[in-house]
Amino acid sequence: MAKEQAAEKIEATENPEVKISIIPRYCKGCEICVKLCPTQVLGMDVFKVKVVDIDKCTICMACELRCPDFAIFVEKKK
Amino acid sequence: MAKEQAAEKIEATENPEVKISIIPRYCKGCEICVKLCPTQVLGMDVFKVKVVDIDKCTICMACELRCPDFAIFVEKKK
Amino acid sequence: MSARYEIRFSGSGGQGLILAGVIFAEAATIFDTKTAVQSQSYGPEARGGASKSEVIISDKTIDFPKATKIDLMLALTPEACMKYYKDIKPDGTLLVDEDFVKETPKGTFKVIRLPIIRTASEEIGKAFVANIVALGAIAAITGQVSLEAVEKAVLSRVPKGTEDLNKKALKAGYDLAKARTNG
Amino acid sequence: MSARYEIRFSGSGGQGLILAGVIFAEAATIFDTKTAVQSQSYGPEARGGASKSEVIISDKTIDFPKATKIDLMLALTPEACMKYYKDIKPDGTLLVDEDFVKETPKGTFKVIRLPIIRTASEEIGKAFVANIVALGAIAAITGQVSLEAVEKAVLSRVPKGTEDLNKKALKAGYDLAKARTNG
Amino acid sequence: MAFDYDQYIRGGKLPHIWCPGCTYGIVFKSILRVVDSLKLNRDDIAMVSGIGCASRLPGYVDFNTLHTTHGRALPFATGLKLAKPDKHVFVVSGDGDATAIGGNHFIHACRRNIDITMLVFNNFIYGMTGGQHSPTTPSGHLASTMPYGNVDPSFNIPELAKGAGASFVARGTAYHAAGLDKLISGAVQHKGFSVVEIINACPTTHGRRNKFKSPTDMLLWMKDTFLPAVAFDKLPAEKTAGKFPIGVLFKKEGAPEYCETYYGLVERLKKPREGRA
Amino acid sequence: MAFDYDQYIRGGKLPHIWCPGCTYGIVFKSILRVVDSLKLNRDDIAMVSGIGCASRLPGYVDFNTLHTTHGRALPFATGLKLAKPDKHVFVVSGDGDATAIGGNHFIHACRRNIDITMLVFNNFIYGMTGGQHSPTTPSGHLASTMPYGNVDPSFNIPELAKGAGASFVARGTAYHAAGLDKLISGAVQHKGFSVVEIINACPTTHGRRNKFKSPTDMLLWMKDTFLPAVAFDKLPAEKTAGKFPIGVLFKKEGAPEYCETYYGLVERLKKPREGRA
Amino acid sequence: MAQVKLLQGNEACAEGALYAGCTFFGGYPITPSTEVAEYLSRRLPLIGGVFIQMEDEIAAMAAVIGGSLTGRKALTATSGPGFSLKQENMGFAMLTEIPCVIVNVMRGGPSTGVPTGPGQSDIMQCRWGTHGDHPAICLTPAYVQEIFSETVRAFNLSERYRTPVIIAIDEVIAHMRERIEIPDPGVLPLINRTKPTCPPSEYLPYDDSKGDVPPMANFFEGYRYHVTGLNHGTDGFPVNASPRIHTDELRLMRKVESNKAEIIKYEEYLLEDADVAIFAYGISGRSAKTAVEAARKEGIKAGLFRPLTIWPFPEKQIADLSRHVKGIVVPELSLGQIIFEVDRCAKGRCKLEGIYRVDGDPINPAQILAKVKEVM
Amino acid sequence: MAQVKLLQGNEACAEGALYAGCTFFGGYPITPSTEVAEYLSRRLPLIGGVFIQMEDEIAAMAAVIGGSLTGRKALTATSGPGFSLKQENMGFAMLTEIPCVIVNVMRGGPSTGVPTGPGQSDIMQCRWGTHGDHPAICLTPAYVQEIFSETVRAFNLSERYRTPVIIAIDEVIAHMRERIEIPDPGVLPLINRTKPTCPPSEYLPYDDSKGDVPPMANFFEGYRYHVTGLNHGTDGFPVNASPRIHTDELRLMRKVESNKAEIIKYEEYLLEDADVAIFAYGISGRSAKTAVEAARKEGIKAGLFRPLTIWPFPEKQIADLSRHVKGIVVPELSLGQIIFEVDRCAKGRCKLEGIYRVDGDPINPAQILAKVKEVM
Ligand SMILES: Cc1ncc(C[n+]2csc(CCOP(=O)(O)OP(=O)(O)O)c2C)c(N)n1
Ligand SMILES: Cc1ncc(C[n+]2csc(CCOP(=O)(O)OP(=O)(O)O)c2C)c(N)n1
Ligand code: SF4
Ligand code: SF4
Ligand code: SF4
Ligand code: SF4
Ligand code: SF4
Ligand code: SF4
Ligand SMILES: [Mg+2]
Ligand SMILES: [Mg+2]
Repeated sequence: MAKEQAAEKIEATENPEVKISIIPRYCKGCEICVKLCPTQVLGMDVFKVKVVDIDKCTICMACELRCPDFAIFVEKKK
Repeated sequence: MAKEQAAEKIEATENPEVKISIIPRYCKGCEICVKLCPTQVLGMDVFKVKVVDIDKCTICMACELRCPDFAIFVEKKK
Repeated sequence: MSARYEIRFSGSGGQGLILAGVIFAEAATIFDTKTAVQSQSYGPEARGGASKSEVIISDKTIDFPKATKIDLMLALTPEACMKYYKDIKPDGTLLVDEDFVKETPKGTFKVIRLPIIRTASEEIGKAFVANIVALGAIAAITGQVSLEAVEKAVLSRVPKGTEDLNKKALKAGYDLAKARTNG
Repeated sequence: MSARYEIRFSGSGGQGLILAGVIFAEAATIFDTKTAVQSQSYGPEARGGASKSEVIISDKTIDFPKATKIDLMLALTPEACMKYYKDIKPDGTLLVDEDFVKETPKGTFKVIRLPIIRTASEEIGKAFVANIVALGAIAAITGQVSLEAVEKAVLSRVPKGTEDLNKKALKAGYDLAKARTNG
Repeated sequence: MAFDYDQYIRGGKLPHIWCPGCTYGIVFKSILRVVDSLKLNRDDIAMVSGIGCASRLPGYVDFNTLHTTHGRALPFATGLKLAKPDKHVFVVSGDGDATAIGGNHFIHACRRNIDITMLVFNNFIYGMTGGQHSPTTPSGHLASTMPYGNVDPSFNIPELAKGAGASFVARGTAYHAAGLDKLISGAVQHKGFSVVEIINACPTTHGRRNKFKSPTDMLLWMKDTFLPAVAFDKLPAEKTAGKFPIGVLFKKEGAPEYCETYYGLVERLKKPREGRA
Repeated sequence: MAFDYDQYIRGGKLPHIWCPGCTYGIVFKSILRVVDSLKLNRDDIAMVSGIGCASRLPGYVDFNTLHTTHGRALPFATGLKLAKPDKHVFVVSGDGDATAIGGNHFIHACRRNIDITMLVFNNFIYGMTGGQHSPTTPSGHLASTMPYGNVDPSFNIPELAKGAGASFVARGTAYHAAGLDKLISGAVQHKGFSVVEIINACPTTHGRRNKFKSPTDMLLWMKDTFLPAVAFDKLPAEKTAGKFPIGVLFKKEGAPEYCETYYGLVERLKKPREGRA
Repeated sequence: MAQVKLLQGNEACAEGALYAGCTFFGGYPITPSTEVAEYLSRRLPLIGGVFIQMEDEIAAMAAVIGGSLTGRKALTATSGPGFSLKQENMGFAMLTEIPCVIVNVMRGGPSTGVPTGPGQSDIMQCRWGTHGDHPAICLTPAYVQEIFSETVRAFNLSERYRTPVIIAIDEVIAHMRERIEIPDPGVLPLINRTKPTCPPSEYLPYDDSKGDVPPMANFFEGYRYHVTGLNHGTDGFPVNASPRIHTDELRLMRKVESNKAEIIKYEEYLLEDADVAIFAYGISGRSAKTAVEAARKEGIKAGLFRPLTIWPFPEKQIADLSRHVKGIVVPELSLGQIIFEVDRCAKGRCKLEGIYRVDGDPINPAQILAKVKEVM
Repeated sequence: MAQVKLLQGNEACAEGALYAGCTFFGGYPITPSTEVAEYLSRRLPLIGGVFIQMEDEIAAMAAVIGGSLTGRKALTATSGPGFSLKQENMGFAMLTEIPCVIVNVMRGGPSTGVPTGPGQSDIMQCRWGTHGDHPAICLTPAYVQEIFSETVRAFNLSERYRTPVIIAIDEVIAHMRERIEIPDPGVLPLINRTKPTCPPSEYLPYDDSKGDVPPMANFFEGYRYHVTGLNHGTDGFPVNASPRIHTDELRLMRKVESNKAEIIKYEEYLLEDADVAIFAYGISGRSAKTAVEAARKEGIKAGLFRPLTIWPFPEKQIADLSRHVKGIVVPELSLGQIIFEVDRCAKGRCKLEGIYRVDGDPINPAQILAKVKEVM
């Protein structure tokens, strides 16, 4: 049954090291990721999360690990 | 309400030191007193307890203490 | 319902009277060709006290399973005797242990006294087979089931190792009754 | 049932629309002389999502308490607007937040767009009083209850210390509507 | 002069219904001695029970007595106690009543620490229904529903009570009847929820099936198996197998009692506004 | 390559129903990572729950899922496990579901030591019904039925499980999500009944009422309050007040697992006569 | 001077309990009844009353009975699943004759069903839910003001007859807000259980010689008696198989049966000349009233019989009704429950049509009107 | 070759379960039902079946449902107080459509009542005991042999219709011993639940498109589906207020309603020419049969209608009966329960007289005969 429709992602890719993907339809705007990000990479776009400054990302994974809604993913490129 | 009808007792009094009272109507013949009496003072009369040899009684109270049926009482005379 | 025969086994808790009833019913309906229903009364907590077990025997299906017009009642204790005798038929039979049930209630029914418990303890040497002795006696008195059938039923129910003991008890009861009722 | 006037407050979970409904009903029936019934829909677990609160106002006792022919519906989110607009009367009114509800469904009903949330956040400085702003606007548009009654009701419900804030919000909403609907 | 039990027993109720050799009667007497020694007023005592042989006890004592549904004695008792916090409330319950169907109420009463004296008559079996295994039946023992020997692990009642937060936990036995008086007396005097597990013997449905020749043998088994905590604690580990301590096993001082906390709140609220939400 | 949660989530079920900032989603992800790391076959997994927000989890996972009645998940799960002892059975339950109405089933599952993995989502409140106090609500906290501050003492879930005889007891938090994976993984691999209390946050019905400004604040509170057992044990007594240990708190080795004992009996009985009563 | 408030049905129920003198609430939360508990958790501590949230509904019911036994008027509130769990202890209160009031806010479906949707499908369970023969009194108010006053009446009946009384409402009216007036103390009469006047030594808790409702002593007041869920003698002690049991249980039923005139209450609306009668209670009764008005507007002679007491069932009234109308329409939020009772009493004397709805929405006036026309 | 034994009714019930293929028993002891458990505790381990005594009846019911969900045929047995406690989870099984069999051995009184005395006063609870609308099948055998065969039938109906089935007997027949013949395997037909044939990806656990009883997949067999006590869609996932709920619940009722012909079973004895009919089940049915014979001996044309299926109620049959007899006599060990149903169906077409008895003894033939004469 799994995987019948994957929700569309917004991907921040402008940094060579890291890719941050956000699924707006899943994001509930709880701000957990925003507030737990040690380097203020993330911010709010009214009710949803957005990437503010990807270059500050240290790929600590705190946001992905503690997002309760499967809405944000961080990947080290290659 | 208590004490409206006291059940009749059989009292073994022939010893100057001790009196052993038995209430046959309450005795269920479990033999606990008989078997726990360290000095074989007690015995069975078919289905009920009876005093066999009161003079051996050391007034240890084991029988009274562990009779589940309020059927045997031991008293040191005055 | 002439074919209907009602037996009540009564005494005190520990005397194995429910088992006696069960064995008698088994004898009648499993090892013999009759129809039988066995039932018993449970007290609030079935702890000692007077207890009874009933067996109804018939040639046809039995619908109402309770004894109301008793053909034969066994009583091993005075309490049980007094508590349960009332349903005995005018022409019924009251079988009591002659040592333990000294007084028997008045009534037009026939009273048979047998030393059931004494036979068990003295002749067989085990007071607890009194129920089997009683079975033998009842088989003899009622003639409702063959001694063979009762014996088979007894053997199918008693613990291994006690077979001979119980056979002896049964026979003793049977003979006792035959002798006394010179049947 | 001409005297019957049905209002639905809709939006998303946290926007205080149930409270808005309660206050409006209180204004009508406690601080004013109308009869009113307020009810709300509970989701399976009332966690966020589109939510609605309904108030029915009348001069006589109200028996059936649910809104079926809506005179005015407020919608603060597009989801709520789409989910709930269908019961609006042909000649009814749909009041939406002009910033958040861009598209409105087609229908013969009248549509009024007001910057409710913006007024709350910018003019009053607290987005969470949007529900009170909306109340003022609805008082003005429907004329079902006097501004005084609504104000009394608001003050009786809001936490101490926030009275003035809410008064301002209510007035702002009222004026906003009066201005836009040049009533 | 022998102790006068009759003053606390309802007229005409003896002999009680328990079987020959059932040790419940021994405990019954201990309870009456304690009530007498503490000079409790009978009008101020309620004794509540569930269903089971042990639960028949309230019918005999001349207190306010409540024989409820199976396993539910504690919540009924909680209602009584909260409604009349100055009264003495006893609960008597069997191992099944208290820890099988009644287990939830048991742990919650422990948690609340409400001032009720809970006496658990543990005879390791469901006596009244004819000897089915209970949550305390020793493994391997025969029961009418464990014809091949009990495969269920069993509760350690004091450990369970402690884990649930009880503030007074003791264990005694019918054999150690004199010591039992002290334990029950201590439980009654403890302000808070107190549990006394009382080891009992059911010759009819447990003893017979498990090769105890007589009720006395079961009492003697208690004598060998249950040692005063002091003695038990001195035993080398390897010697403790199959032995259990008796006495006051656990006591928490100064834990707030539930009724005091609740009525404390009521008092607080009387003071104008303060602490209002 | 990011972990692919979708493979274990039923299609079209996201976003889940939990509130913004509800930490259940964090735990949900941890469970999926564990299932994946242990290479469990989804067909062999059953996830059972009672009623409550936590109990909604089974609806999302692509296993055999059973959403039962309030508090009863464990006995349903016991039926599944005994009937099919070779399968993996998870139970997810809230603090109310597991320890209020479900408390009796909880202690009996601990006693039996049946091989079920019990995950207790403790958010200190009845979330689904709108924030009434639960048996774990900290004293003094505000709840919809404790408007003047909670007067009920609370359970220590690991202590309760231990007292009831559980053979594996751990505690983790949603904040310590990575460590949680290890605890759940350990619980799944333990042969016997395993309990993991998982500290969670309910911003909607508990946080707001109790001055937590945001879900993040509640996560940070977990960070400060719950310390790895090793660290916690090193703390001087006076420093431990208001702090709690996380990690595997108690483990009993070699305690017989219930299904093994039961089916062991079945095997024994196959051998002619032996051990028959 | 009477207080005026805008309250939810559940809140009005709590206010009614307080008015009646309730000082003990034991509960366990469940949608859609929880507001009763929440409201009382704020109010009871202020008047020295007891509010306790128990570990489950079984315990809540038990605690309430315990509280009542000490003389406090006691209340519990729940919904379907919890109501099922309370059944065993409700039976205990019925047999031991301990007054108390149980509110069941009916939601949708069997099992967990639709927790936030309305239902009227526990109504037969309100009569037959616990095992064994037992008396049943169940009230079904439909308006917030009525929920208040019927809650007061529930306590009065409970104290008067020494028996639990059930209040069965549905989610719609439980959560709906309406204006209510809370009269001053003394305006509504209150009934308290009769206490014994005899000396304790002579007290028989179940003495049936002076009427069907024996005086009830409270615990801790000097009458040391025994209360048991086993069938018992007049002295309260257990009896085994005996005619006494039959006599005693007949009395329990008679407490209700022979006092129907006092217990049964209903509203008749435009029934005098009605061709079609609607039998409906709770939210369905409200819809029905609107439907009747609509029908009358169209010249259809419709009328409404709205029971406020559903158990004991108004048998006589429905029998009479069935003799005077062409048909009876029974709308209920179930798949047909109370219609069985109407059928039993109407005995086929007139047409009988049910309207069943369990999709989570109330039956609306239009549905009822349509059915009324069908029956004409 | 058939085994012949002298068994108690409870033992015959256990034998019936074993014959039907039951391999799971979850229970909690209670008089007078305990022998069912005790018997199975000896037998089940011998065949690799599961016997477990749970912590209470609620847990026992839950375990049984869990066991059944894996494909085992599962049984529980209890009496009044335990039956009340099982109600919530019984409702869960009804809504989730999980087969299982519940034996209720009826004892005396409400609450704890008379544990060792017989009763027939849970019979309405067997229909209405759990909250919400729900289907009900309940069988009432009266002879030990019949208890055996009806237990087999109970499992068959349960598997056939994916719904719990109740067997309601009384203490007398439960404890009574009679000769029974246990036929060889295969002699009595056994029914097993239909399993899905579609690939798991297409499986809809509550698909109503191909009939009212959707195929049921067992857990752990590749069909990973969701089971919930919330009202649900054909896919098994919760739905909130929606017409689907109405459709689905109607189907649940229809599973029973539209299959009455197959489910309803009864014995008619000398009814053809009867002036007076006796409607009686269980022990009362046995007494009634003796009474009929006695009446016939006296030349009174009495007959017996003895339902083996009490729920669904044989409405049509009783309606017909009421057209052909002068009167119907209903003896029951209660203060009048099933007579309400007879009344509803007889619609006053003939006299109706009840015989009620709750003193701990069964109603005897003489009592019935006397009443029959009254009615003549
Ligand atoms: C709800 C309910 N379930 C089951 C029973 C049957 N029952 C009565 S007493 C009892 C257990 C008794 O065991 P225990 O509590 O240990 O007391 P004991 O008889 O051993 O003193 C049971 C299962 C009941 N009365 N009510
Ligand atoms: C028998 C029964 N009683 C009460 C309820 C209402 N109810 C549903 S969930 C719940 C408690 C939820 O709290 P918890 O178990 O902690 O789960 P959470 O919602 O906090 O995750 C309650 C009381 C119910 N559904 N069934
Ligand atoms: S944590 Fe997840 S849900 Fe919350 S704001 Fe960030 S992305 Fe959105
Ligand atoms: S990975 Fe760490 S640094 Fe990068 S965005 Fe997430 S939290 Fe911030
Ligand atoms: S202990 Fe008591 S009951 Fe037992 S034999 Fe001795 S006196 Fe009798
Ligand atoms: S007091 Fe001691 S010595 Fe005397 S009879 Fe009793 S047990 Fe024997
Ligand atoms: S059965 Fe056991 S517990 Fe019950 S009275 Fe007899 S001996 Fe005591
Ligand atoms: S109510 Fe609380 S527990 Fe439930 S989903 Fe919302 S935050 Fe989570
Ligand atoms: Mg016990
Ligand atoms: Mg919670």
